[in-house]
Amino acid sequence: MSGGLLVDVIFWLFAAGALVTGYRVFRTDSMVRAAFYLLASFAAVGGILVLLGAEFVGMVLILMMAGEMLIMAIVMVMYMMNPAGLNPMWMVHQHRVAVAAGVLAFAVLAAPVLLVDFPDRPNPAPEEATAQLGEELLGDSMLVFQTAGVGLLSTMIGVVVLASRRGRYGEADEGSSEPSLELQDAESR
Amino acid sequence: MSLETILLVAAALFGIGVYGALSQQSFVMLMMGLELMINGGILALVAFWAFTAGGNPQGQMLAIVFMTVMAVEMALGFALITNVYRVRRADITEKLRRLKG
Amino acid sequence: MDYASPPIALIAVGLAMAAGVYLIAVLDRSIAVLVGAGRWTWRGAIVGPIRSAALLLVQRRRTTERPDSPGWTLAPALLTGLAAVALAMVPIGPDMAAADPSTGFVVFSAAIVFVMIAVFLHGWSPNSALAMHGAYRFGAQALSFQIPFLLAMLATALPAESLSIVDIVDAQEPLWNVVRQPLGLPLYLVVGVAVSFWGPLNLPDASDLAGGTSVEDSGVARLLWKSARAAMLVAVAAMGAAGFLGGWWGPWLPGPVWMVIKAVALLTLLLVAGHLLPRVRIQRFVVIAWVILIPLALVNIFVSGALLL
Amino acid sequence: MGVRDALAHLAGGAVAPVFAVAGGGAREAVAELALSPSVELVDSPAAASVLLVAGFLPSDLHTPLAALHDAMPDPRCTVSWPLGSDHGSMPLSSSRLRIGPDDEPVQAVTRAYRALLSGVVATEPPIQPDVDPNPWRGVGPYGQGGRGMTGGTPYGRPMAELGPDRDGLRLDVLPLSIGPFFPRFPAGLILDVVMAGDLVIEGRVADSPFGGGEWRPPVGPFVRALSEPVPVAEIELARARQHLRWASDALITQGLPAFAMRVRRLAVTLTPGHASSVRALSRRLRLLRVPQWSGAGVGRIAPELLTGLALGPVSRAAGLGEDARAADPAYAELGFEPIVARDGDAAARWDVRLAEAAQSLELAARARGQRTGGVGIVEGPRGRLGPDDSPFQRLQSLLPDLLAGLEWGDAVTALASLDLDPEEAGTVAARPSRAEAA
Amino acid sequence: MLGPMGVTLAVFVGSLVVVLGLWMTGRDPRPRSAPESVPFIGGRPPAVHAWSRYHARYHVMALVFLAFDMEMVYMYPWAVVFVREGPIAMVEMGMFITILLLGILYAWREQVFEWA
Repeated sequence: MSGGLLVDVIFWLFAAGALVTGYRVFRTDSMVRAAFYLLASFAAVGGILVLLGAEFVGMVLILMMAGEMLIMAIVMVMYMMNPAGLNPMWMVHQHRVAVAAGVLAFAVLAAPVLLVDFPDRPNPAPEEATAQLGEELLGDSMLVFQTAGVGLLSTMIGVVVLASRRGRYGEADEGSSEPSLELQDAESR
Repeated sequence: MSLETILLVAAALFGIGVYGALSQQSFVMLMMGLELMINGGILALVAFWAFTAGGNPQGQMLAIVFMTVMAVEMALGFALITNVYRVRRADITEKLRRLKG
Repeated sequence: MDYASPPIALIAVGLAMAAGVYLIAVLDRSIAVLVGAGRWTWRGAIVGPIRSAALLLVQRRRTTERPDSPGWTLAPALLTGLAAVALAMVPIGPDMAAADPSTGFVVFSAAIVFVMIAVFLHGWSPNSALAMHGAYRFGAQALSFQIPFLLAMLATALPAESLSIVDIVDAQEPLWNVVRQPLGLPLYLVVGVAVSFWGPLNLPDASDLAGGTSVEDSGVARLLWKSARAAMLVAVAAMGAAGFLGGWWGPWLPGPVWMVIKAVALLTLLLVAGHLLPRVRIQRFVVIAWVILIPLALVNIFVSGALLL
Repeated sequence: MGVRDALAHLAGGAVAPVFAVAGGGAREAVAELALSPSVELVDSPAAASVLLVAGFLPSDLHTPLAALHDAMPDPRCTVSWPLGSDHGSMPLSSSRLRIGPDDEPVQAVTRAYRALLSGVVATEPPIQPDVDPNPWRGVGPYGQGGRGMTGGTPYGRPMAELGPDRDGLRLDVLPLSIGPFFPRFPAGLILDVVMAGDLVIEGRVADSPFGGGEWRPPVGPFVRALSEPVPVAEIELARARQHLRWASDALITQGLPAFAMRVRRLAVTLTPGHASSVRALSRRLRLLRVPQWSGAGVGRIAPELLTGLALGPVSRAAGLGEDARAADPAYAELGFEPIVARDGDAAARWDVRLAEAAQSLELAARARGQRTGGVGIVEGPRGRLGPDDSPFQRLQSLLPDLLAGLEWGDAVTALASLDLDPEEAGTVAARPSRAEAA
Repeated sequence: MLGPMGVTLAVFVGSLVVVLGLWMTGRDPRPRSAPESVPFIGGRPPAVHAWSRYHARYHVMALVFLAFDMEMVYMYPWAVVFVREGPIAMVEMGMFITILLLGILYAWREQVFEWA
């Protein structure tokens, strides 16, 4: 995609959006908001990908993340105490270490970027990027493609075995420990 | 918009993800950190593809594989969380520790 | 790679949406009168929707005790925005598209998929039990209809060898997809009703939940949600006309006229079905979608693919 | 303000959105009112501009009525429609409009609505005092009223607590008290449920607020038949009408409001000659798969549980031929045979009711002055009716088992298929002496 | 200037802004008294907040969806080149989909699509 001021402005808006919403994920009490902030972050990154000429990958990222983040919201609401953040909460540990690690990760990744000289304008995006991808899929990357299929199948089976109660091997929580009674008392208090 | 700036943004996303993954107590929030790291990874990957390897579809292919990995990770992660909650009724790391004692 | 300038595109899509929403209001009332053996009047059917909209603009907007206000505000706006994007992808003539990116089909799919975010947000935000049940019910509905919907639409991209909607319509010149893929349109309509949560698949806003996700909406909030929902139905019907009924292809009349006629015909069909078919149980819909609709959509793809070779 | 005035003027001609509370003896009248094209009954007070309070409301329901009123958005007004009962003690605002016995109800409601929109009648102030459900302002570390993670009453209400579940996941359960003015249930029906997700894990219907002896109901053919002989033609017509009214309400529950209007129109104008229209309606509903889609396998009650309960169509749908009419010589003369289905679920109840409606019309058409009743027991549209013995009370004990484990939509379908009528509890409780005398 | 995707973005943002503007025209929604904002469940006040650890009965189905949905990503590019590549495309995607359908079959057998 050709350069120009407008492209730059939109890029910075997307970039700022991705970073701010990415940060807000960990700064909100409501689990639904956290999941949807993450979705917004993904959508902004998808927008940048489209700007870069990877139209298909960008749009597919946005498309896939909608479903995944809805499921994330549903699962988070299921298992988090106080899922909507009616009482403000602060569920972090080793906070300082985490901040330091985050900054360190950023620094380590950013340093080479600033040191190495990169080409400063994108190559023109190929006309038929999607078709090329399809040919790649059926040609050279055929193995990757089929492996993904098997991987997804095993994921589906694994998910069903792990998450579902009913199953060939009896109920999943059979013989589960009962320390929850204390926990319940603690919670109801 | 240059490769440097995009990679900086990607690095920042990755950094936030590392912070989230390390600091959050709850399993699900921890996974959000992982997701954010992968998000940065995809961005950097496609940026490289666009600036240096234009025309080569393998960059896009890799991005798609990243997405698949992310989906698999999430599905299995959530299934594990469900299983742990079902069996031990714990949703945060501290509780697991408490339950041991 | 056809597109209008942004302001013109925005105005055109906005006008199309407004006209479509009004048309739905008129048609829906008329069909309701017909089905209900009532008396049809100009005042009721033509002016009625405008008057009802005026009432909602005058009415106060209510909130609940502790809502997620930004989410509640965003939901109808998001749904309208998605409907606008989906509609912008639909060309009404060979070179009359608001926007026709080479991945227009994926953009349309993304807009459809995001509907679940808007509806979930709308039901979750008011912190009201009935609304929340609606939101979660739509979660199940959306996760079930998404794959069959995308698969049913994807079959239309096979003959076109492209993900651009203009190409998809162009490829139907010799033979409309409704003939080429006889399973496609029925599948598309079933899941299309689910996408726009209308009629038998209006599960999130169902009457057994006293209005479901919109139970707490009043005033302008109700108006915007209702119109956003109708706009989504317009987009679904328009895409159905473009993807399966040959879009602008047709004898005697100019292309855009054909396009509008086909879209309105599909719209009428959907609205009539909405007044005749009972609500589907959510549990049954989930099983049907996974066990019947997905395999059928795959059969549709592979059979129509085999015929192409 | 010019725009707003213009909009208000335009809105004055709109279909009036009415939230109707159909109290004792007012259900038929309100259903008929809804047939008018200038009135629309809405499902939630948030959507309403007019609160219509019709018929008698026992004092237990006055507080929920006030809550309903206060939950309506401005502009709002109340129209009271006593229909012969006394509305004196109700907590309605004093400016309320009233429909007298000589007024045309539709006109009165639309007139009130227009006056409201044009500003002639001011919007009504709240009835209840401005008090939080629980004190919370300024309490707790953030002033939100909560304590710790899930404790306290943030923003006025506590949070839900964990409960056991059939899936083995201990997640929160929501105790909900649905009613007494839930639009899908008859007014006065209060359903106390505990829900885990959208699943009812515990449910029971509270005692009828009409049963307290406060209510002096209007006398219909079935109640009259308890103490004196009544023409079969009259009683059978009333039965067919009730079955059609039920069908109309059930259609609204299944998301078919327009079709429901058609059935309601038929119910209002019903004569013994309409048997073939009812059969045609039944065929059409079956063609559209209304009973099967919504009701197949939903709300099934085993015949063993129903034996002896004489719950009318509910019993007969489960294969029990219990019908007080079968033993009546007047009916034997007309060739009466009870209609029975096998499945015992909501779909079977649809079939039985529609078939019975047509059968009743045929009986009414065939009847030549036969009379029935006067023996203290009568087969009502919902089953055996006797002094202090209403189908509502007999059904109540079956409901917890029936509701447990149903998804919410199915639970509503199941309850609707039973045709619960809290008013009936009051009807028979109020006149034991006369029935005994007979 | 930005091509069709720019127009799409403009349409999206434009309609979003218009609807948000309309929303703002609503009169001040601050409740006049506490009972005015009680959520509706039929007339009685709810005992607890609706927001809770909501048991989504279809959570296993949602996770199966998460994995199965990925197939769409591969199908889009496949559909574009299908006619060009001919039978080989048919066979490869046939294998891929068959593998995934086994997963659905298994999930169905384990009653994942029923309410837990």
